[in-house]
Amino acid sequence: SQDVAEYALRLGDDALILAQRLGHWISRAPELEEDVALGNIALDQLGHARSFLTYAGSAWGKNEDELAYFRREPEFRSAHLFEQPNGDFAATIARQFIVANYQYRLYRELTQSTDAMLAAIAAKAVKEVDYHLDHSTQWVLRLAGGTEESRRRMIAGFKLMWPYVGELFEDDPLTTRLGEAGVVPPSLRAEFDRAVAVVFDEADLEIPVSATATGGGRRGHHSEHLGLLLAEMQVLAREFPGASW
Amino acid sequence: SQDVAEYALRLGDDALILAQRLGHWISRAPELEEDVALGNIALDQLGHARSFLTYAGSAWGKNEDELAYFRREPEFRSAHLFEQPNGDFAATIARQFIVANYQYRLYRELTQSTDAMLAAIAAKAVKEVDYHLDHSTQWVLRLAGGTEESRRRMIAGFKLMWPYVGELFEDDPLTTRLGEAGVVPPSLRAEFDRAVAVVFDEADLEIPVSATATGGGRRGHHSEHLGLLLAEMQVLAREFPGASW
Amino acid sequence: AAGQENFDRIIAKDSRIEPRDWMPNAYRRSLVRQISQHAHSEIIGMQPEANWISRAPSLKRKSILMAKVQDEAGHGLYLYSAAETLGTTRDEMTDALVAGKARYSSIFNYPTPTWADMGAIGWMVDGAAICNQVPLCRASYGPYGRAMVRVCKEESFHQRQGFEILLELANGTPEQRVMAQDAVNRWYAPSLMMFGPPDDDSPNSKQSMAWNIKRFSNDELRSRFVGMMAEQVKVLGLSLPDEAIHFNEDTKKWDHGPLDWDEFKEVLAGRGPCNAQRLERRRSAHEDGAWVREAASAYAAKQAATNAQKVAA
Amino acid sequence: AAGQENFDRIIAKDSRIEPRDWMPNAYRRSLVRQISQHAHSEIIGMQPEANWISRAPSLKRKSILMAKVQDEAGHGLYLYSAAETLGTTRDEMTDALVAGKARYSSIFNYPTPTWADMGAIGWMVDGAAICNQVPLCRASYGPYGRAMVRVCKEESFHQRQGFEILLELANGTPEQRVMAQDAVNRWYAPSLMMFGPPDDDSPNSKQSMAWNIKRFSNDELRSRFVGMMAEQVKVLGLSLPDEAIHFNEDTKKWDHGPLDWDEFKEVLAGRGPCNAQRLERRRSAHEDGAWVREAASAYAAKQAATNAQKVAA
Repeated sequence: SQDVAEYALRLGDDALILAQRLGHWISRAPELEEDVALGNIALDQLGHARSFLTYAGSAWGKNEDELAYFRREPEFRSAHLFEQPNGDFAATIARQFIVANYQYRLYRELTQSTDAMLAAIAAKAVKEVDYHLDHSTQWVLRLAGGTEESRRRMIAGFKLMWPYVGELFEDDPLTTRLGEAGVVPPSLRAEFDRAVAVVFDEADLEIPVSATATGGGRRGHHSEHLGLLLAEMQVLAREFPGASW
Repeated sequence: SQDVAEYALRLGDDALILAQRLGHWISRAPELEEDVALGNIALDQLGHARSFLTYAGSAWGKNEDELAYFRREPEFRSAHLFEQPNGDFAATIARQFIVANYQYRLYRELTQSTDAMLAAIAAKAVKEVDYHLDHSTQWVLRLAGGTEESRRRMIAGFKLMWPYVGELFEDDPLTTRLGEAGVVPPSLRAEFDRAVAVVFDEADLEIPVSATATGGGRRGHHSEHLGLLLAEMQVLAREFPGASW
Repeated sequence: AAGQENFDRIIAKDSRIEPRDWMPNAYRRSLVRQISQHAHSEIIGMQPEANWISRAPSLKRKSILMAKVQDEAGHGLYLYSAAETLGTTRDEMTDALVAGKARYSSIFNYPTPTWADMGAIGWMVDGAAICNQVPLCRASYGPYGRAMVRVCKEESFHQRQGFEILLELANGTPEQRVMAQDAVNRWYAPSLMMFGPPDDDSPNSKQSMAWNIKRFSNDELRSRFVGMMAEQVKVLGLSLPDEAIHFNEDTKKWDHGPLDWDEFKEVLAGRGPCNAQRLERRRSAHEDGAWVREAASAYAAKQAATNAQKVAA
Repeated sequence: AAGQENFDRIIAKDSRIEPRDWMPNAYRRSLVRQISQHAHSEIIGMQPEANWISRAPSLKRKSILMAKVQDEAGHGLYLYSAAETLGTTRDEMTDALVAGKARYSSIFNYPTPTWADMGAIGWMVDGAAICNQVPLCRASYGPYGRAMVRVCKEESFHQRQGFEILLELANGTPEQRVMAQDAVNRWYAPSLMMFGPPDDDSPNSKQSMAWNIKRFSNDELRSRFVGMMAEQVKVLGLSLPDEAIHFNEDTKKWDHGPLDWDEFKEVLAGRGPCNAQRLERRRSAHEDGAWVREAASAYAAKQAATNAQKVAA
């Protein structure tokens, strides 16, 4: 249905934009093992994006590339968190930790979707995100418990990303309409908070006191970062419309 | 003539790409005075670019915007130095110092061009570049003579930019053909070296020992940075071809 | 007491207080708050427009936009200087801003997703700013009033440029027209809210007016602005997203539809779309630049010492 | 002397030297130089391709490219490990690279201005690398040979992907075809020069062959590669920018036109288009990441101490 397609588009855009961000680390990571690890995570996210976008596009007669390369900014449905710039490694880890905690619970619920395709994509994705969760958790512990500098940066990273947490759990008519086919975002919040609290407790971190930013990504209102990201991502495809690669 | 147009295109592209780089500092400079100063320099360079491009375009029936927004990377004629990323403030100052020393002498010679239009554009530009030269010189002295950190960064900045100095003074058939209408780049080198040496001497800096990079900008072979810069610069204009703004 | 009398006399004859004059502490504090808030707004206000410098769709527009954002840095400089005459340093004010303790105009917490926003900000946001600021040219505090004269002159130039951007879009392709209307729709209510809360909910206004800092009430200025917009939007061939706008023959003022003051308060409280981003960007520019400022001071100190030695020798 | 005899015996029967075996210092030094240079090449070689990850023109290509560049990091890891078995640490090797004291394959000092370069690098550069590396799977030093087996398997996969990119472009729009041919033109000579200087100008080759590290001479490998390219380019429907290529019936080898060894030496000496950029990028990634590596060690040390305490308690 149109609703399912629109929902898949949201999940696909989140993953696509994140993959684009993470891809930037490849060849620039703090150690080779992280070039590999962040590359893996980027690849996983890109894979999820392709599955969700292909499914969404099937409702509109569009393929994944038409959706990724030939939509304009207001047609994207990503949440602002995914659009945030990488910052330093700690900021990237903060974003990853939040994303993985969110996506893990989201996809786990989604495996129960009455929509067989969404359930199938989620079932594959949740296994991979389980690793992302572990990866980011380990780094949160390391950075928070490493040196004075790494701890300062880890705290700053979370401060930077926290304003964009709220949007992930916002409800809107679509998810209500979807019922058992989708996941109602607010239903994930309590467990997200609990899981984050466990790690923050071990890392001796506190939830940042920062106001929640107004989101709007699901309605096509994006952070100012998305336009620049799309300019780069789409440049070649748009220069040769209709070409195949 | 075609040769004069091609020559104007080179100068215009250098100035355009530099303006694009410098424009990024506006709202991000280390102090408000520098938001203003770097903004001024960016505006001056953009002004020179517009004059040169308009003149170049007149030979081909194209306006400045057609040249700036609708050429592809290999059609640009900028030298690699202008394309280098801003880096930190010291790297930007290093690039500025080299550029200003080069452009000041270039434009001063060009005021004698047998091509009246080139001479006129250069006459206006040289006065403005005189200020750019003073601005960057003052900062080189301040950063080299300021704190230990600023000195370290100033040295690193010059090390970063120095490989791209050589290309500025390379000759090719075009400048030879132009004769008195243009300026033969190698003729500027001795005075450039002398002027740089005076400041480096006062700042107690040494010419970096770094190999000269192969350039090729004048033949359309660019650094890998240019493609990304153009993707951003041209994105909106290309999204609405034929629109007026 | 002699100071207070002199101050009252100057205010009464609508003349100007200068930095060396005695003034009540509350007047000084109120001015520092207002002027620094205004300066911060200029500085933070650079960001939504700087967002489009690299992508401006023609070289002419790029040049105008660069100059405009650069002017805003200049305005910030005048205004910080004016505030410094009241005994607060720019560093103190900047630290307060960067720490998230100082206010700036909430309007700059909205994003600029399209090029048309450059037009809407110029026409509407700068337009509202001018309505607010023109009367401030006569503010009782001399340095503030004089800074505002310079600021206002440039702002009206900026407003005209914004209008031109919209006019070009409105007369452009259908897509450009949609882009223009969308930007006008998004900036309309926020720009009206720039005049501050309704008069019956604006506690500081009264004292400010008594001191001849503020000259007109929030609602008066807002009404004047709505009238201006309502006329000019016709020239653009666009519309304002408020069907309630009309000239009220009874009050001789322009009325407008209700505004969502809850949203205003949310944004003011830091929960707007871009509050975190704006503050973070200012903070990081300031922190990244610390070593440059330190180098400049260290160098100046060394030069001063050398010069002193030369003089002594 | 027993060590030398044993070593000579192993080499003579073309068997493998393992880390604990005695080996001549010159053999060890030569291997460390070769393996670390190879590892550095994998790491620096990530950059020209990483340049297009963000702009890959389809999601499938983006995914393949990401995986490829990531594989190169993996190859670097295997190879550094192999070199570490010879008693040099990864940190030492990395420091030498970052300080500009270590070599890496000169080919990565050329830029990747277009998407077709992703095809040309895969097809030609990886193709040349495979010709070089397949014989290295039998290198006399065990850990190196085994690392090369893994590397070669992935490289041939990469080569096929590069070929596919070019094939798609060659069969695409006229502009795409031009883009493909241009990339092939630019990478042809540099990829031939990857095999090193001509045999009569390659001082280290002989010893390397005597030690069963190298199995074929530079010119032999180059000729084999040219033949492969000459066949495959027909499938692409493109051409190689060298009219002198032909199969020499006398020598039973492929001949090619003269190469510009002066350019090769210039690039080797650091004066290529991207040497400074590649090194700077590696240096800054390494330096920017120092705090992360320090944090990881500090955390590991703390954890170890805590665990030791637990065990002791």
